[in-house]
Amino acid sequence: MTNSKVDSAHPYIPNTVPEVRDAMLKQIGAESVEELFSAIPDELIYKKEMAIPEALAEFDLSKHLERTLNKNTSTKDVISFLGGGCWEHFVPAVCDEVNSRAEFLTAYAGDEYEDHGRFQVLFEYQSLVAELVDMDVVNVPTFDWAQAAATSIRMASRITGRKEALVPKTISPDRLKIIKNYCSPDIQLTFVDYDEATGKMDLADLQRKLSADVAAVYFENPSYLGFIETACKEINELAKQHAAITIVGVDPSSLGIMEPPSRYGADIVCGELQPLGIHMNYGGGLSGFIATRDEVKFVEEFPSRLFGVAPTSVEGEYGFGDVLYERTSMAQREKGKESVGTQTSMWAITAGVYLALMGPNGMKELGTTIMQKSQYAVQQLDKIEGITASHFKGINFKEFVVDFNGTGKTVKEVNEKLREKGIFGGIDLSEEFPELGQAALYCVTEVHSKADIDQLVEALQSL
Amino acid sequence: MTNSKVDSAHPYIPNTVPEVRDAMLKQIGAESVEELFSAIPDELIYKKEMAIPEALAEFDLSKHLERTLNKNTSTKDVISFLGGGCWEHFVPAVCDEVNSRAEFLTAYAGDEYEDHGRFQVLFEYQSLVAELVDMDVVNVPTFDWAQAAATSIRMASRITGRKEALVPKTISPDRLKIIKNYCSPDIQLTFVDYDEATGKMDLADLQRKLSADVAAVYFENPSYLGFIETACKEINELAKQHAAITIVGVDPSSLGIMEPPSRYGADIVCGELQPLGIHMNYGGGLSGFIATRDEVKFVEEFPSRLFGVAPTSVEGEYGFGDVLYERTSMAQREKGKESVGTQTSMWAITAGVYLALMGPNGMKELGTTIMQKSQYAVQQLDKIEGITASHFKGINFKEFVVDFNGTGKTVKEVNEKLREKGIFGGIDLSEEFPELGQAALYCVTEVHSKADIDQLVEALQSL
Amino acid sequence: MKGIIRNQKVRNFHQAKWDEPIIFELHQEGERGVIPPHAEQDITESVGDGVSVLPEALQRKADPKLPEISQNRVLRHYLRLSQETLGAAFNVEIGQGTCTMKYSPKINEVYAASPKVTALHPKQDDATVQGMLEVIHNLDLYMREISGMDYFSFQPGSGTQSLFAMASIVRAYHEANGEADQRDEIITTIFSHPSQAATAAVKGYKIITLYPDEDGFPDIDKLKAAVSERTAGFVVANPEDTGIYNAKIKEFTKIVHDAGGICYYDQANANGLLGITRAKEAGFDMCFFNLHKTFSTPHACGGPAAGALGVTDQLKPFLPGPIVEKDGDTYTLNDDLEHSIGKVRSYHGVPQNILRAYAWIRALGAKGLKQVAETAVLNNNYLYHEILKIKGAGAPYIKGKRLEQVRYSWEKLYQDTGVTTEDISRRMADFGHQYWTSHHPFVVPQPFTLEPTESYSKTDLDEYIASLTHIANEAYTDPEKVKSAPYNSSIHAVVDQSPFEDPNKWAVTWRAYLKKTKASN
Amino acid sequence: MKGIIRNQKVRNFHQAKWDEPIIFELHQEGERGVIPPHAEQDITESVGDGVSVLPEALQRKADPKLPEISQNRVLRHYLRLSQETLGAAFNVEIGQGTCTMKYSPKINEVYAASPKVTALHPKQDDATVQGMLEVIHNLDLYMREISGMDYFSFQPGSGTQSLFAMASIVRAYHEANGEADQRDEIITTIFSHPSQAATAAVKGYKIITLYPDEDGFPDIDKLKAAVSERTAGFVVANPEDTGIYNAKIKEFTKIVHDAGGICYYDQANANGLLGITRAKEAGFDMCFFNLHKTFSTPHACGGPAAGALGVTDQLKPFLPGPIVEKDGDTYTLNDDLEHSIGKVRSYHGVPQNILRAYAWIRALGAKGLKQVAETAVLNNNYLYHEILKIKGAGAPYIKGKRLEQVRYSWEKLYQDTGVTTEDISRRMADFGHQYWTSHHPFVVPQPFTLEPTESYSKTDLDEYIASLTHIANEAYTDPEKVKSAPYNSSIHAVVDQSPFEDPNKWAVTWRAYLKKTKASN
Ligand SMILES: Cc1ncc(COP(=O)(O)O)c(C=O)c1O
Ligand SMILES: Cc1ncc(COP(=O)(O)O)c(C=O)c1O
Repeated sequence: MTNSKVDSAHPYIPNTVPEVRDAMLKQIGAESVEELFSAIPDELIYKKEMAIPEALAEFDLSKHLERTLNKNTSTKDVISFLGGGCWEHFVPAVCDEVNSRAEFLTAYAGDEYEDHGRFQVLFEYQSLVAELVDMDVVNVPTFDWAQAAATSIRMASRITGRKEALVPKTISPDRLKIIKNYCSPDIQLTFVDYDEATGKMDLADLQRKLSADVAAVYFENPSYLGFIETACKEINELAKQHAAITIVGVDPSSLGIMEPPSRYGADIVCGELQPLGIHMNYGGGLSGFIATRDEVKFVEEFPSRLFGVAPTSVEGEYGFGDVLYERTSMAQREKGKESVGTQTSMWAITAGVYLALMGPNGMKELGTTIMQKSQYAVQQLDKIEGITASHFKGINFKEFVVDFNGTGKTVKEVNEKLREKGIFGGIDLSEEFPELGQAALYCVTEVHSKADIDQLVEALQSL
Repeated sequence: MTNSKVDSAHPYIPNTVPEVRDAMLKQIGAESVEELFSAIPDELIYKKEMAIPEALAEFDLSKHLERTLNKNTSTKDVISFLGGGCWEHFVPAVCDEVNSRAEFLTAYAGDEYEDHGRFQVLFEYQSLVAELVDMDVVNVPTFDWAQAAATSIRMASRITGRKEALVPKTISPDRLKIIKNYCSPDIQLTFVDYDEATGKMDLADLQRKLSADVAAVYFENPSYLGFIETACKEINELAKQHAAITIVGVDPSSLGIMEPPSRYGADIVCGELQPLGIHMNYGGGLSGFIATRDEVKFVEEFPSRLFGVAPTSVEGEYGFGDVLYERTSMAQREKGKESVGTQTSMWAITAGVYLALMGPNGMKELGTTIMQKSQYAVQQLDKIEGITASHFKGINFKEFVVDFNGTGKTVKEVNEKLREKGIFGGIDLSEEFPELGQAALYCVTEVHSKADIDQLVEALQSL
Repeated sequence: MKGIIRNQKVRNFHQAKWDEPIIFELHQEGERGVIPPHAEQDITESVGDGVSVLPEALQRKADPKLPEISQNRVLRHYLRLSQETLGAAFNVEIGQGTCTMKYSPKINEVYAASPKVTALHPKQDDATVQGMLEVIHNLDLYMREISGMDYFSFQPGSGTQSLFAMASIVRAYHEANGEADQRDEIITTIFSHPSQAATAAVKGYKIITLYPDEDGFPDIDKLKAAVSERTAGFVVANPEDTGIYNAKIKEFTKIVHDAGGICYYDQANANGLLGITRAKEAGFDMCFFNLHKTFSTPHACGGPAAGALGVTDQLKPFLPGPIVEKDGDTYTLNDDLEHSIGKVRSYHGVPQNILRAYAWIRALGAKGLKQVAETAVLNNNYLYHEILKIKGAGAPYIKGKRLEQVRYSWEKLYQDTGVTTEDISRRMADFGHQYWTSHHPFVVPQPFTLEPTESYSKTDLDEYIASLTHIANEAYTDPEKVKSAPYNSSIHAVVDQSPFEDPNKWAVTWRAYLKKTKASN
Repeated sequence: MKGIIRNQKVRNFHQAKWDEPIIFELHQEGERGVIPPHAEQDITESVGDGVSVLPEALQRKADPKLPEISQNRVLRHYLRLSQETLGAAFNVEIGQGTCTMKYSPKINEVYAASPKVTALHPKQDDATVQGMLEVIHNLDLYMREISGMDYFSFQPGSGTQSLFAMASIVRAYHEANGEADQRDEIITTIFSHPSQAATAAVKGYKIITLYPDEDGFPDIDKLKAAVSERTAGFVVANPEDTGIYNAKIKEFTKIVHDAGGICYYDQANANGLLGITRAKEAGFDMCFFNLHKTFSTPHACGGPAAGALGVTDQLKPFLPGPIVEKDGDTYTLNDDLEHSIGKVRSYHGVPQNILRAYAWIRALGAKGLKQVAETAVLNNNYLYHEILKIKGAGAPYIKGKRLEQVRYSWEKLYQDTGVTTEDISRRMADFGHQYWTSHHPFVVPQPFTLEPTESYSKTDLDEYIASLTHIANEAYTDPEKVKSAPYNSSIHAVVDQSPFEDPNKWAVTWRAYLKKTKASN
C-alpha cells in the first residue's frame, strides 16, 4: 500500500538522520541506540515487529483517510433530528477560526508568562458563562455535562457532609451511568418519580425522599426528555427545608429566554457547553461547566482550575493565575478535591467566542427560534394519524417525545424507513424508557428550516 | 429566503448602531448621512434599490453556498486527467495551514516595519525558486505563467531594443492569447513551426525566422503538448547568433530531475508556480515567476517588486526592502517598467513553503514519480486498439497527446463516456490543434495511482 | 480591592519578534519535510526509473540547493513569520488608504477552501461546474446593479490587470473602427492610481496627465484642452484618493465622448458609492471593481486578487473570453466574442475570490451594501474631522465633506519639527498600526492616506487618532524619538538603503547574498 | 559587502503584546457579532412568538449581560490573544516535561475538521458511521500491539479519566469477587502523576504512597511491606517522570498479584517505549495511553484530550461501554458488557482525537513508532548530558542513561544564588521557551522537568540548552535580573499573589472583579 521512501529521515522525526544520530550518540558516549535502553531487562524487550501497517506518506494517508471517512453519512448529508445530550446547532465560522489557530490548538499547560492569551480567554469564558447563568464563579470546564453534574453532587456532598443525592427518573440514562459510577461507592443516588402526564418531577415523591441524609437535589431544565420543569421554586424550597443543596443542569441554549436557575434558588448550576459554537464531533464536542455563587464554601470545593485576575508589576496590565490552587489534586494529590487534569479547555474558549459573538440579543433570538421551530414541529407531527408529538403535556424546549405507539411500528422500523429518505429520526426511547413503549426523542433547533420539518412530516405520513 | 433580523446592526458594520452613528454625525456637525454625499449631484444619485437579494444571516448563507457548490463535481470526486497549464498535484497540508493563517491571509502592502514576516517569506520564496532554476534573481510573482512569459518578452524587447519575438507553434493557445494581447501593438509574435513526428521545434524554420529584429526566442520545456524539447542548446545558440535573448518557460515540477534552462543558456526563465503546493482553484491557483541572472540590465527591466535583504540598526537582524524601487510603475507611473500592482504573493509564499518542505530529494522524487507514472500510462494506453498515447515520438513529462483518430470517435464523445464512469478525460485538442485530428492532452502526475490509470485504460477499452 | 487602572490612550504594544534565520540556515542534510507519492513497485517494474530515458544533457546534474528541514521546523518557521506580519485581521486597518482594508468574513473562507472550489480544474466540462458558473453569473447580475453596466467579466486578476484589460479594449475598439493609429492618447489624472497610466502605456498609448485645480478637482478646462481626434480614452477614479467627488464627472465623460474617446472608470475602490451612484449614469463605457477592496476578499499579502470588469453592451464583443452565460437553467461558457481582446489572465480569473465576493454581497443584500457606503463615508468624515485637530496635520484642497478616504499632509509638522511622514510611518508600527504615505509623486507634501471603511467602530477610530496625536506631540517635544523608530516592531530601522540600490550590494536571493558577502565575512 | 553577523546563542525574542482589554470592555450597545437563524414567517404565523407559552416565572427577565461586539472586533480580540499564547507549534516545546509535547501533524487536522467527523451525531445508527467505527477498531488493534493488552476502550477523555476508569474497574472487579469491602487500598508512588492517587481516592480508596530509594526507584521492600489482603490495586508509571526505568517492574506486579491486587499501568506518556517494551510482559492487567501525548493529538490548551484504556481479557467485561466490535465486514457497538462500570465520558469519548492518533500511527508504521521511541530517548539523553554541564544544575538519583524525560534540580544554583526554579521559569519566557517545574510535592528540590520527544532536532535542543546556560550565568552574575523577569513576555510578573488566595480579592469572573473593585475605583 505504501510507496514512501523508507530509508530517508521521517518528516516528523528530524534526528533520524543517521549522521546526526551518530554525532549525538558520540557526544553522550553511547555506542548505539540500544545502549540507551539498557535499563530495561532483556526479557521485557519486545523483539518482534509490531503488526501495524507500513508507514503511509502524506498523500497516501490522505487518500486513505478520505476513503475511510466517506463511509460515514454525516448530519450534513441528511436532515437529522437527533439530540438528547449532543445537538446540531449553528456554529459561527469565527468559532472554528479561533479554535483552529495553531497557537491555541497546540498550547497546553504553560504558565501565565508564556500563555497569557490562554489565561485571558479562559477567564473571559468563565465570565461570559457567568452572565448567562447569573452566578459569580464558573470553572475551567470538565469533560461533559455528566461529569459536571457528578462533580456538582460530590461538591454538595462535601459541603453538607451527606451521602445521598436525589435525581429525577427522567434523567438521560447515559448521563446517569456516568454520575453513578463517579459517585460510587460513597454517594447513593435515589430516583425521584415523574408525573406520567407531564414528565415533571413528582413533588410528593420528592418530599417523601428528602431527608437529613440528602446532600443535593439535582434536576434538569430543560429535561432530557425535552419538557420544561416548571416547579423549580417548589423543588428548591423543598430541598432547602432539608438543608439540601439544589443543583440544576441546564442547556445553555435556553438561557437567552429562560430564567437561569440561580433565579429560582439553585446553588450549583451545571450543564453542557456543546450547543455554544461547538461541533458535535460524534460526541467529542462535549464539555461541562459548573457555576456557583462566590462563597468560600463553594469555591474551595471545586476540583477544577479557576482562573482569577490580578495586577502585574506594570500598571494597567491584567495578569492571571489560579485561584486557590491548593484545592486541587495537582497540589494535594489524593487530599485535593477529586481530581483535575486535561479537560476540555478548547471548548471553553470556543463557547466564549460564541457568547461574545451572540451577545444578549443573539441568545434571545436563539432561544426564541428554537421554541418556535420545535413547537411548529410538534404541531405538524401531531396532525399525523397515529403519532403524538405532544406526548408530555406541557412546554418543551428543543426536544420532545414523539409517541409512535399508535402506528403499529417500532421506532427502529420508522427510523430505518426515514434513513432511506435521508432523514435521521429521533433517539429510540423504547429501551431507555420502556414505560413509554415505542417513543422517540426528537430534537429541533435553529438549524432546522420549515422545509426540513415539513419533509419529516411528509416522510412520516407516507410510511 | 432570509430570516435575519433586519433592524439590528449588521455584524460586519459596527457603526450601523443608530446611537453611535448619530453621535458621530453630531461630532462632525452633519445633520444626516445624506448630507455626507452632498458633493454628488442629485441627477447622479441612484434612487432605486438595487435588485440584489435580501441579506442572508450566516447560517442561511452557508446553507445556500453549500447547496450551490454541491452542484460542482470536483476532481476529488472523480479521477481526472486534465492538465494543460493547471495540474492536479499533491498539496502538503502545511501549505494550506500557512496560507490560511489570518496574518498572511489579510495582510496587504504594509511596510517592512509592520510586515517583516511578509517580506522575509517573499524573500525566501525568491531564494528557493532561485535554487530550483539556478539563477540569482527571482521576482515577487506575477499573475500566471502567461503573464510571466509576456513580461519576459517585453523585458527582452526593452533590453535589445527589438520588436519581434519567436514562439513555438505548440504553445498553449490560451497562453498565446494572453501574450499576444500583452505584447500588442508594439511587439510582433512569430510562430516557429514544429516537427510533426516529435512536436519539437523545427530548427530550420527557427533559423529562417531569426533576424536582427528578433528580441527573443521563447520556448517551453516541457511543452504545452507534454513533450520535452531536447534541442535546447541548439535553439539557444541560434538565438545568440542573432543576439536574441533566450527565454524558457518551465514547469517547476520537472526541475528536480531536469536541468534548469539556465544550464542550457536561457537568459530569462519563467513559468508557473501552481504545481508547487497550490490547489487548482478552477484556475485561480495560477501564479507566474520570472528569473534572471544578477545583471543590472536584467534587474532594471523587471516590472515586479524584488525584495532584497539589508542590515538594520541592530546587529544580527535581517531587514528587507525593495530593490530598485524606482524601476516600478508605483514610483514612475507610465515611465516605470510596464505596471505592477496586486499580483499573487500568497501563492509565492505557498510555493516557498512547498519547496522548503520538499527539499532537493522531494523534488527529485516528484519528478521521477511523474516520469514513471506518465510513462506507465502511455505504455498501457498504447495497448488499446485504435488509441496511440505516444503520438509524438520522444520523451514526455507529465503530459502526452493521446490520438483517438483510430477509434472513430471524437474526443468529445470519448470524454462524455468517461465522465459517466467517473473519469475526466484529457483536454480536447481538436479545436486547438486541428491538425492533430481527434487528439487529447492527458496529464498524469504523482497523484495518480496505478489503479487510477488502470481504471482509465479499462474504461477506454470498454468504449 | 483596588482595580487595575488602564487609562493609556495608546496601546502598550510589541509585535512578535522571533528573530528567525533565513530558511536556508535551517538546513540539516538528511532531514525531510514531506515525502511525495512514489510510483508503485508494479509501475517501476514496467517502466524502470523513468528518468534515464532523458537525454544525458537534460538530466539534472547538481541537485537544487534547497534546504532539508523537518516538517515541524518548516511549519514553526512560517508560523513565527506569520506573527511578524500585521494582517488586517489584527489591527485597526485604516492606515493603508486606497486599499479598502475591510473585514473579510470568516464564513467566506470556509467555502473558498472547499474542495468543491479548490479542486476544480479550469477545463472541466461546463456540466460539472454548474455551481461555480451560477455564482459567476449571479455576481455578474449584482455588479450590473451596482454599476449600471451591461456585462461583466471576472477574468482580470487585479485592478491593474483590469485597467490593462480596459486599455486593451479601448485599443480593440478603435481598431475595429479603423482609428487605432490615429487615436494614440489616453488621458488620466495625477491623483489616479499609477497603474492607470502605466497600463495604458503598455498598450502603446501616450499619457496625458491632468493636474488638479486648487480645490483638488481634475481641471475641466485642461481636459477640454487635452481632448482631440487623437484621444483614445479617458480613465479616472472618482473620487480620487483625496476623497473629493468630482461633481462635473458627467461633463467630463461627455467631453471625451464628443471627441470620440472611450471613458473608463477606475472603481477599484467603490466603497463610498455602493447603491449611491453608478458608473452608467456618470457616462462611463466601462468600469471595474476590485473584489479585494470594496468586496472584501482578503488581500492575501498581495494577491491573488480579482477585478470585476464591466462594460456597456457596445463593448461586450471586446471582452476577454470566455464569459458565463445563462441558457434556461444551464450555465455555459461563451468564448465566441467577435472582437475579443483574447485573454488577460488564464482561464476564468480567480474564481475563489468571485465566490468570496458573491458570499459577501449575499450577506449584505441591497440595503446592507448601501449601509457599507454610508458607514464608510461617515467613518471617513469622522476621522477627517478629528485628524484636522492634530497639531501639524492638514488636508489640502476643498473644505467640506469627503467621501471614503482622504490624502492628508504633515507638511506643517515637517516644517515645524523636521519629522517626515516616513518617520511617522515607522513610529506608528510601535503602536500596532499600519500607516501609508501615498502614491508617487507626492503632489501633496508629506502625505498620508487613510481609509477607515465600514469595518471599524468609533472606538477603533479613536484609538488610531490617539496614536497619531501622541506621535505628533512627540514630534514637537522629542523628534528624535520619532525619527529613530521603530522600537516595538519585529525589526529595527534599515538605515543604510544602499543594499537596495547598489548592484554590488543588492541581494534579491539568499544565494546572491552569500556570494556578495562571502569576501568580507 | 559585509554580511549580517548573527552569533547570539539565545534568541532575540519578544512575545506579541497586545494589551487587550477584557472582552466585556469591548461592549458597544447595539453591535452584533453574528445573527443566528430565525424562524420563517410561516412558522411564526403558526406558533406565535414561541416564548410567551413559558410560565411567567421562567421567562428570563433581565437579559444576560453579555457584551455586544461586531464580528470583526471579536475575531481581532481572539486572534491577538492567540498570538499571546506560546503554543507547541511555535517553540522548541521541550519545557513541559511529562506532557510529551510533540509535533501534531497538520494533515491530521484536515481530517479531524472534516464534516464527516465533526457533523456526526453520537446516536447515529451504526450503519451510518462505519468509517469512524473502522478507525476506532483499527486503533484498538494497533494499541493491542503496542501494549500486549487484549481490548481497548477509547471512552476516557483524558489520562486522569483513564486512571479514574481503571480505579473504577479495580473496584468493580473486587465487587464481582465479593472483596470490594475488604480491598480498600491502592498503592502508588510519590513520583507518579497526582491523578493516580486522586482518582483512586475518588473511588473511595485509601492511598499508600511509596517513596523512592536513593537511586530513585520505587522501593521494592516498601511495596512488600505495603501489600496485604487489603490491597485492591497498584498503579504506577514506568519510567516515572525521572526517566528512570524500574527494571524490577515484573517483580512488583507479581508481588501485587500474589496479594490479590490488580496492577494498572500509567502509560499516559509511553513515548520512550513504543515497540521497545510492553505492559503485558511487565505483568500489568490494564494500562492507558494519552492520545494527546504519545500519539500526537494536539493539546488544545488543555483538552479535549483522549485516553486509550487497554485491559486483559479477564477485565474486558468491566470496560465502560459501548465498545466497537467487528463482525465480518461490519463494525458494531456493543454495550452489553457483563460487569461494565457503566460510562466515564458521554458516548464514545473524543472521536476526533481517535482519528488523529490513528492517522499519526498510519504515517509512521511499526518501524516509525520504534524510531519515535528511540529518538525521544536519544534526544533526552543528549539534553541530560548537556544540562548536567550547566553550573548549578543537577539531576538527582542514579547516574547513567534515562529514558524519555528527566526531573532535574536547580538546588545548587538556588543555594549559591537564591534564584529559584520559578524565577528561571519566568525568565525562560523572555527567550520564547516553555519551562515547567514539576508535580507537587517537590521531592526533588527546585525541580524542573524536561522532555524533548522525537520532534526536535539537535539544533533545537542546543538552543534550549543555551538559554538555560545563559540564565544560569545570569543567576550567578546578576540574580536580580532573573528574579524580576519576565521582560519580553506579553505580560509582567504578578508580584502580589493575594488575589488568588483572599476571598475578598479573588475574582474568577469579570462580574466578580467589578463588584470587588467597585468600592475603591
Ligand atoms: C484606485 C485604484 N486603482 C487601481 C488599483 C490597482 O489595483 P491592484 O493593486 O489590484 O492592481 C488600486 C489599488 O491599489 C486603486 O486603489
Ligand atoms: C504520567 C501521567 N499520568 C497521568 C497524566 C494525566 O493526564 P491528563 O492530563 O490527560 O489527565 C499525565 C499528564 O500530565 C501524565 O504525564
